[in-house]
Amino acid sequence: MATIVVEVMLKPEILDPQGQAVAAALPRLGFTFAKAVRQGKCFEIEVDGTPSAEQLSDIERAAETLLSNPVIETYVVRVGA
Amino acid sequence: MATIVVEVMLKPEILDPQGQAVAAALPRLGFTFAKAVRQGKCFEIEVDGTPSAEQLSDIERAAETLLSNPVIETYVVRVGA
Amino acid sequence: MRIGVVTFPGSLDDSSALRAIRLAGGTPVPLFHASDDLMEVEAVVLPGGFSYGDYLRCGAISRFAPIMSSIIIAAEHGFPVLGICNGFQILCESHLLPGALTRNQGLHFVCTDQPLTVENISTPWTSGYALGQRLVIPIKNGEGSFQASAETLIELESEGRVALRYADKNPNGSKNEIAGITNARGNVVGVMPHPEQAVESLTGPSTDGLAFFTSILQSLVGR
Amino acid sequence: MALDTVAIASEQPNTLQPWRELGLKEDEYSRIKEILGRRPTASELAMYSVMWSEHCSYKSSKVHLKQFGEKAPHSDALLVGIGENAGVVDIGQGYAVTFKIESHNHPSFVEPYQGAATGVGGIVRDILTMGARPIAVMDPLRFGLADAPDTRRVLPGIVAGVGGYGNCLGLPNIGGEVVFDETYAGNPLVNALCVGVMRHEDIKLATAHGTGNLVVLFGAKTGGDGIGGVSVLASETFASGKAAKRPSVQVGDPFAEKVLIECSLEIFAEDLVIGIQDLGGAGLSCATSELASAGSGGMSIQLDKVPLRDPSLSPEEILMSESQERMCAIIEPAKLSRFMKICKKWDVTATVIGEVTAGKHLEITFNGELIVDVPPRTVAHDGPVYNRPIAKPAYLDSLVPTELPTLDTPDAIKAELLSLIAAPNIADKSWVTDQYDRYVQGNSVLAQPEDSGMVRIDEQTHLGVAISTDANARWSYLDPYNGAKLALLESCRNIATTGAKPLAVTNCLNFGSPEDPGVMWQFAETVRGLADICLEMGLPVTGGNVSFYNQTGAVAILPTPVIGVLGVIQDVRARTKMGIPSAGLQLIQIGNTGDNFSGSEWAHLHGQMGDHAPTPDVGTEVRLIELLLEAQPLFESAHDLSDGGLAAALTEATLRNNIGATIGLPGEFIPGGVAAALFAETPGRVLIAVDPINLSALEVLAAKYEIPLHALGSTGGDALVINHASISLTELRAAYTETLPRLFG
Ligand SMILES: Nc1ncnc2c1ncn2[C@@H]1O[C@H](COP(=O)(O)OP(=O)(O)O)[C@@H](O)[C@H]1O
Ligand SMILES: [Mg+2]
Repeated sequence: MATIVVEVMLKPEILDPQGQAVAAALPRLGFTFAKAVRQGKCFEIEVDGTPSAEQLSDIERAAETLLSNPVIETYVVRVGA
Repeated sequence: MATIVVEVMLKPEILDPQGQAVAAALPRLGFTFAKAVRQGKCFEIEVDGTPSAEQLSDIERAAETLLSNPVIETYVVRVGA
Repeated sequence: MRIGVVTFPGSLDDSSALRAIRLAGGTPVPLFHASDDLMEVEAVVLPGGFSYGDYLRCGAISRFAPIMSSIIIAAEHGFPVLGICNGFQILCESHLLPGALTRNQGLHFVCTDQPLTVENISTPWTSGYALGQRLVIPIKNGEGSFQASAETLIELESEGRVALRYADKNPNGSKNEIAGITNARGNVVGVMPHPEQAVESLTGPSTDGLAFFTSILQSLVGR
Repeated sequence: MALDTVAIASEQPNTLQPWRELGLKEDEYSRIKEILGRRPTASELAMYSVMWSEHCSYKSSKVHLKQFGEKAPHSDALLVGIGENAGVVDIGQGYAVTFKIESHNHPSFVEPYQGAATGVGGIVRDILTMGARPIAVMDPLRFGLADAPDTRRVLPGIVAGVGGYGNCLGLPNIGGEVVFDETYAGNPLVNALCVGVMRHEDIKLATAHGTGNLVVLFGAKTGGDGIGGVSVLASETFASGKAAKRPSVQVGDPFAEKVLIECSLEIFAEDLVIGIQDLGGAGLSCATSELASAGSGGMSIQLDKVPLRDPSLSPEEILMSESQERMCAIIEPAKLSRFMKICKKWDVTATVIGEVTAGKHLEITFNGELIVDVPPRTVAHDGPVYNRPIAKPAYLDSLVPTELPTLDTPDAIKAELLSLIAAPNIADKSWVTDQYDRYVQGNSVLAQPEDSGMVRIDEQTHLGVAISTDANARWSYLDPYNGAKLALLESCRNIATTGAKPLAVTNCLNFGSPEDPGVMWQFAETVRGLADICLEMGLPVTGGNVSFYNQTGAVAILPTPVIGVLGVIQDVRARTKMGIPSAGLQLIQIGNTGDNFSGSEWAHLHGQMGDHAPTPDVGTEVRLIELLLEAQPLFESAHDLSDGGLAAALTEATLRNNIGATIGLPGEFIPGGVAAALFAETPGRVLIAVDPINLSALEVLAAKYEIPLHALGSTGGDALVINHASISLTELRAAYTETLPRLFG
């Protein structure tokens, strides 16, 4: 069994109020490390065994059509543990 | 400049209606690869230069106290590109 | 009797909570998140809304407001606090109450007239109700599904700390139909339904919410 | 790219400019050159192109809309009329109310959630800009067929967006519409209405005067949102294949808007602004040119002072950006520090970006270089005006009358009624409206599914306002002149049914392409009808919005003039609700039923459109409204008859409190028989429940106003019984409530 992770982030030019809220809250708690924060979604998808090439291309398509909205978002697919 | 990614997922025992909705939608679109789906959040945090050990421990603390709620969530910190 | 209502950036039901206190016969006192001054109030309401836009997690950012540091200290010494909806979420994030409120099972914001039963009348906020009394009070939230670990749920149930329970239908997937809980001491209560929106028959589905506000005034008098 | 300055524009007159790509026509570009006496700079071109777009300049509609001024009835209530961000009316006791509808149609098709959310955000800022506290919103919506796959993408997103933004602002949603028709596939309509209240003395206007006064931009930082959205998107048909025409979507931040509202209201309360304008379509181009144009004319702006979210934006892009949650104020220098303090309290970014000057030009510099030097009026108000060709469309000659079954048996009555009330246009809408907070602020006296939304304005005096929005696009398709009149009359009737007196009108006119003479005819007829009916009813039009290009290929949407009527009620405690409250009451239909099946939902269910809209009977409608207002204390409930006719009204009135009714329909007296009695959509009718002891008093009043009453039957029981057809309330409820959840989850 493998876990595929799809990370969906807002495109850099799109306003990200959630990320901004986090970026504003961090220094109030004394955390000064962040220059910028963006917040996105991530999906952990479990598949049986090692994903086949066909499955991976299916996952790409699902990421593009269902999991993200290409008008405002980008995505990355990672094969995890 | 480096990007730190913090992934926050609901604990397995906590109801995840969003993940369930995705899991239900995939087969309707003809995608059959997923055995299970969970949906979480991810934060991309930009830091100046390579993060120091101290910064990394700060990030851990931020992930634990602000970015996630340990009552219902777990988190992973990854240092990206 | 001075009862405070905290306005965080993004609080929405603060004016309604102030009105409810007034209608119950108390003196409503607006408090602002950025000050740690409790203005000599004798109890405090954390109202509903979307403080800080509910970004990150509901209540996660408000919990760090200056006023909350005063409230947390006072609450640990028995000061009465009622958190309504977003206020309940803030109380959970502050660890004054256990558990957490998560995305509704149906994934939608739900605004409806919700039947409830009163399960604990020993708190200063619920003493005016009868045990098992049935209420109809609006709920309106997107993240009202109460979740907690199995041990916490056992603890809440065995200690009788469930204050309100959804009747007829569970609107959001809350564990054990929990709509409101109290801390062990009973002074801190969090509820998802909005009693401040059920204080006038003209504008609410009932006046069933008013007793939250008359209860606290009675309890303070009797102290 | 090098900065295109005024100096360069003068020196290099022959530089090729992308005016065509920006949506300008050749003659429009020539006119700009004529106005300036040189070619425009890139920034000036950007400004003119957005401000002269259909969306901002009303170039196709202006010649028609001026009828609202020409035919305007005299109204003592009108404090601010058409031309400002929103009109303002006096409702007595020193209170003024402002309300307006706007469309956000195309963006909501592209990105349903954000499109709808920012639509709500935009109209709320328009209301705030007048100096008012926003107190409620409404959302008239139109979608493609309910079972079409794309509707399943578009509708949930739009509903979540309307709710997501409005709920987070703490504005109760007190009404709206959800209507399905195939012409809206690809062209969903998202119209958003906001109403606000203020004291008379607090009214603010969008004007810049007083040399030396400061121009302050406050609210969110400026990013690349919706660049070109206004000119490109709203001026041309959206063709899905042409990716380049897609706008960069605007994303809303309702939390930022909520703090902006609180911050602005505190600023207004201390009387710190001379003039104020929100940044909506065309962003800073619009706000600066409109403020300057409405004032003395002179303004200088340092564009490099604008706080940016995206530092790579060019000056043209900064001018065109439609980033949300921004406002622009004109303030006296002496009041700046107090202004800034309030902004700081609410954590709102505020920046002085310029000042009012003694000149007559709007001058904009970027890093010290002059990039815009224009007479602001030519940008904001003297845009092109088109008298577009008009032709009565051919479809009107091939309409055929309806041919519908008669209802002779109880089984037929039952089957037809159950299928009608389960039709998506009639079925229960709580799947949608339960996603909206109707309680917040604690002043919602009535909200959906009541006939109008009603909000308490004053807790001591019980003064309130009611609002209803209506459109009947099928009637407008059959007869746009009368369709507009009927929509307004229905809105007024909805207001009066709840006990309020109609006072003022706003509208949102949603149409296909103005370049199609048939569409333009529909539009012209609609405006003529609306202006006429407003004059006849003595109601001022306080503002509105026009949305063109709602069409896919050659197919335009049904002409959809959404009319909003505002009413006043002196004592909200006296309002009438639509649900039957108890058993043992008499059910009465006020008004006569005719054979009006054309455009009805029942005809639609049978695949028919029919051939004509009802002819409005304004005299009778006026007397009906007077009767409703005077007889209101005698009603236990009252419900307007509209879509779905008596059948729908009975269903809604019985299910509301789960109290049944038994009625007899004397079909032989009605043209069209029992079918008409149940399903015809004759205007001018109301279903009421009265206590038998009040009956004779009601009859006296009805006789006085010459309005017919028809006894239908009585209330009680757990079924709706119509002429031997008995439908249990359980069965009725299932049919009525299951449709939307089944379709949308
Ligand atoms: N259909 C209409 N009926 C009446 N007034 C209208 C209509 N359409 C637009 N207007 C008025 O024209 C003016 C300009 O409208 P608009 O550009 O939409 O304003 P804003 O830029 O504030 O959104 C406003 O005062 C608006 O009320
Ligand atoms: Mg405006």
